[in-house]
Amino acid sequence: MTQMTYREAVRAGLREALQSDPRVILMGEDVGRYGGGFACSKGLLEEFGPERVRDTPLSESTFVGAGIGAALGGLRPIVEVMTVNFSLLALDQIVNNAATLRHMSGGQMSVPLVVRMATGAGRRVAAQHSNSFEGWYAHIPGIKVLTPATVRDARFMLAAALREPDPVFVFEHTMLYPVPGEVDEQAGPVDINRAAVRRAGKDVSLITYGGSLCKALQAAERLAADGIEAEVVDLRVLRPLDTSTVLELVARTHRAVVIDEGWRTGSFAAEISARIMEGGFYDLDGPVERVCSAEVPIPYAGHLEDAALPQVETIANTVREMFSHHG
Amino acid sequence: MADFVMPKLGADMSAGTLVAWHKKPGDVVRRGDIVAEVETDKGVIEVEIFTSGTIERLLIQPGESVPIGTALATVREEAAAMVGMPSATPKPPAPVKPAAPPTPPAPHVPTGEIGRVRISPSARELARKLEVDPSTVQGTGPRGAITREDIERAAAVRAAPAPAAPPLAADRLTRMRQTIAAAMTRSKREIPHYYLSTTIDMHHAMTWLTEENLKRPVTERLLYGVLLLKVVALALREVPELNAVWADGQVVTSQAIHVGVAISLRRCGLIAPALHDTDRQSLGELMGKFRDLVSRARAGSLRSSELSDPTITVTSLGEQGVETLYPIIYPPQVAIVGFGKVVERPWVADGQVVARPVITATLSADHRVSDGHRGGLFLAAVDRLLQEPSKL
Amino acid sequence: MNSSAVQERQSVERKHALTLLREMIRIRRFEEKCAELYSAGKIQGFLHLYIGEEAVAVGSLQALTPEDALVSTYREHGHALVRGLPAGAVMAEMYGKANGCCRGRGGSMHLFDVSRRFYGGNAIVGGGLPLAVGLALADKLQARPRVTACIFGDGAVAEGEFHESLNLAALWKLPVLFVCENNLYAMGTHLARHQAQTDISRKAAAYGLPGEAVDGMDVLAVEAATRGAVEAVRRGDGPYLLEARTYRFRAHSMYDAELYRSKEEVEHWKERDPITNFVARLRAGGLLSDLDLTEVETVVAAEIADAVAFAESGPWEPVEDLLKDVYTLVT
Amino acid sequence: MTPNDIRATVLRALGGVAPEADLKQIQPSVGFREQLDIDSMDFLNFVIGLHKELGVEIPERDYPKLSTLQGCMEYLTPLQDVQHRK
Repeated sequence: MTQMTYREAVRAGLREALQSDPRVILMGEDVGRYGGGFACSKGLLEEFGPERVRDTPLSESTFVGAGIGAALGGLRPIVEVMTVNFSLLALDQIVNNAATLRHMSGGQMSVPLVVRMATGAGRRVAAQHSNSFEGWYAHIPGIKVLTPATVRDARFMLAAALREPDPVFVFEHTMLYPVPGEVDEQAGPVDINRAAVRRAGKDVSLITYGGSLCKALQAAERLAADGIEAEVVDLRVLRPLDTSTVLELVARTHRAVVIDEGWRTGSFAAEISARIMEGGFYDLDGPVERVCSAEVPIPYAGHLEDAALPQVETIANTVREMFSHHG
Repeated sequence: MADFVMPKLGADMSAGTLVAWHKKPGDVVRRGDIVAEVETDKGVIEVEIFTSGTIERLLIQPGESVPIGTALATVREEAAAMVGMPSATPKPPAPVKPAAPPTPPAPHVPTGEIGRVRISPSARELARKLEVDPSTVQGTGPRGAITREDIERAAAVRAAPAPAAPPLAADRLTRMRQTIAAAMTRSKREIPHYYLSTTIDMHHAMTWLTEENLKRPVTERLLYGVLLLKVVALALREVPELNAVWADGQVVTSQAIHVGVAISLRRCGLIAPALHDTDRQSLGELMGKFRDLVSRARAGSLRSSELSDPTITVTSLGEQGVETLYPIIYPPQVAIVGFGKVVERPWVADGQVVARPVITATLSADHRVSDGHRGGLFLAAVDRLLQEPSKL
Repeated sequence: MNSSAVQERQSVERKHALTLLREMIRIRRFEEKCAELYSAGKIQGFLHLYIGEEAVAVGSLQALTPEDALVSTYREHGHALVRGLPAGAVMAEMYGKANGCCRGRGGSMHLFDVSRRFYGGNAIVGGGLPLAVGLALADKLQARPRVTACIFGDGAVAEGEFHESLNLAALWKLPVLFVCENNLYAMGTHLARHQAQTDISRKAAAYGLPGEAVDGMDVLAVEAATRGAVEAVRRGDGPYLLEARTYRFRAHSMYDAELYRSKEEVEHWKERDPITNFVARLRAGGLLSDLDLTEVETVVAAEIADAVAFAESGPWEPVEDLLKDVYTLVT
Repeated sequence: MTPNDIRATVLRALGGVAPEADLKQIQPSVGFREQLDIDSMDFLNFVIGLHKELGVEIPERDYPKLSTLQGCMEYLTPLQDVQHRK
């Protein structure tokens, strides 16, 4: 087992991809000389050269569109959009071209493209750099959406994504990059369609993904002290969503709390709650609870940002509320 | 001969208005010539013709709006064969319900630990309130899940003696019970009842009835109940405000008199179907209809129309041994008449005390609509009419 | 040159000229039949006809080889036909039939034929330009001497993708031929009302690539200009912008009331009809007889009739296949 | 008609006015009113039922004799013999 940070795991994944397949190129804002907005591609330009590690002009729509074209042309491009906030400029290419071309052309072409972006809040960078839109992307048929929360997934999900014939979008939460973790380099590739139980527990299922996993795990620790055994479920993949595993787990705990940094209205947590209600209605001892961000542009000031985002104590209190016997 | 039809000029267009003709009958036209102008939402559009030939007749005048495909003019085609104009293509098949999008796979039926009951939350809450143990209840909901109705039935069964009736009838009964409950609660809440009663000498009526039945075959025999219905109907002609309904805060008197007859069903059910135009029917006709109503009520095959529009109701519990009853008005009606049993009583007639068969008649009426004075006149009329049975 | 060489050159010229003429007439008759079928309700939705701009498609695509790629826009029937998509497959696609080139899922604005490297129409104005840049990037990085041509209208010049794509292609010296079909109208907005600089070819200079304007009503002029441009691009000099100044004789899409232009203007441009002028020129040069013309019209009429029959007889895609090909592998 | 036929006819007529009753449980000597909760209208329909099946005209004064199954048997059997002998 080797010790590395989430950032180093991403970089190792990129290096392995570039080494193992000449068709792979890395394209995006400041991925080359600058070493990547979050330093995930530091050293790759020097190792693989400007042909395969290409800094792009700040033209999100066109370099994502060019990624699509290059994939049609036989390459296996990895396009980095520095943050999900900037990807809004490329949504037309993503929805109307990447996700649509195969079906609309009657199955004539595939778009083997991987797009990586940083997502989430917590870095005191205010509203325009702190959004979480992975739930939007998970709404689009024709693409896949991955949210690696552990260092191991950050290390190995990229390889699995590159094997997909259709577009795959990887969302890396900004707060995770410095987080250390264990990786077994020999463990080899991971799947990208199953959820995983990160902590066992029989009383309630805490269902989350990406940057909120660590908060859910801490909440579970605090609840254990109150005698409540909370299970923590890492979705890992938002599309396709591993609904059968979620239903299996909730059928045993009979209670579910979904933690999602998106805004509550129309959040991805709402979709998970709806699927539990549809598939597990008679297993529930109470309504599915959701812990999401406050419906506000994420503020700059630290105390306000913390108040806006889901926190460990909010998760724990939500669970305690479910177990309190009043009325 | 080919038709020049209103063309489809846009994705969202269903009809067009002819603005002007550019050709007249007898004009020769070539494929692509502008033949007319048509107004659409987007403005006036010059319309070309796709067949070459001569204009025969113009069928539509400027200013007329017609749906797409309507023939605007007839054209005698040029000899040259037209480039094969396709016949109508078959419409795409009515979309079979598309394969369902990959909604979440059929929910995995959890092995679930023993004792885990499939019960809806609202049913579980009701079970708690009615102290019913869900695990003893057989669920009729999806895949055996227990519903509110299952709990209600379990509670009802536990309270009432086990009726021999098959479960389906029980369902109907519960619903009937709910309907009666709702009507009675509303009546007591909304209608300010006043009650009047009077005792009536039935001697003339009963003797006339016995003689009358001797003359009639068994299939046309009368019961005294039908006399009571007829006198109530006739008395309403003298006090019409009792033959009315209360709707939207005001009284609506009814021209026709349809007396509803309360018929009790054996398992604590009750219905009050109407005998239409009671006042205008003969005793024989009334008896035939009344008999038919009762036997169909017993068999449960009453038509819903009959249940819908009595203008007043009569209920008699004589056979159950009741002397005087204080019935509750059936909303939206505004009165109800009750008759007790016929019983021999000492009665003063011409200064002498004699034994006479008597009956107690009561009226419950809506004080928003009528006052005791009018109620009294009504009962007096009933009494008077019963003294001359031959005139009924 | 001796007389036989002259004759030989003339006969080559005649054969080639007839090809250009037949292709233009083929597009013109195909589009006229589409108008008829649209008003009969056979073709649904939006239909953008190419009548008047035939010289651009026919002229510009001669210089491309089968290995080159073509990315088009929604006014694409002319491009698709010249690129080699069978008229039947295109017609059936507009009928929404399963024997259409995209099984009826794309329609008039989204024709694709990957076997002919025709990477489609695109109903998003400017949506195709980044794709063309990407295709060219893949060719460059895999050392394939291919050119990607990208055709778009003057409307696309107002989209960010136009500026971003020209810059990125020039920055990375990518083999892209940008062809702007300037028909003076972005739907209902004249060029002068949506561009401060109306000379589109000069915009190339801002991104460091050559730009040239050409008379889009003259098929020979378009062909000559495109051959030069493609040669430069194939040599590796980087991208090239060609602005073909042309005009559409029909509504933006079937049907609009053309409130934005006068009848006189349309009549003036019809005098420069690319087909009638080319016919006159060939006749003057003794390269075209009446017989040749009737023969072309007959051959084209037969092809169009077959295409309609092919579409009429085509099956509907079974509804059970609705979700097929949303993903390549069914997970 | 044999006594069994008469009995079957009486039970059939009773079933007409009390469709939900379990006729096999009828006790011969207990009044129909108590056992089956039937009222005067039902009884009239019962008498009409017997009239239709057996052609008998039962006067009102004889109603009390028909208030039990046994009573019906005793009342109706002689009438059936008379009709046969006619």
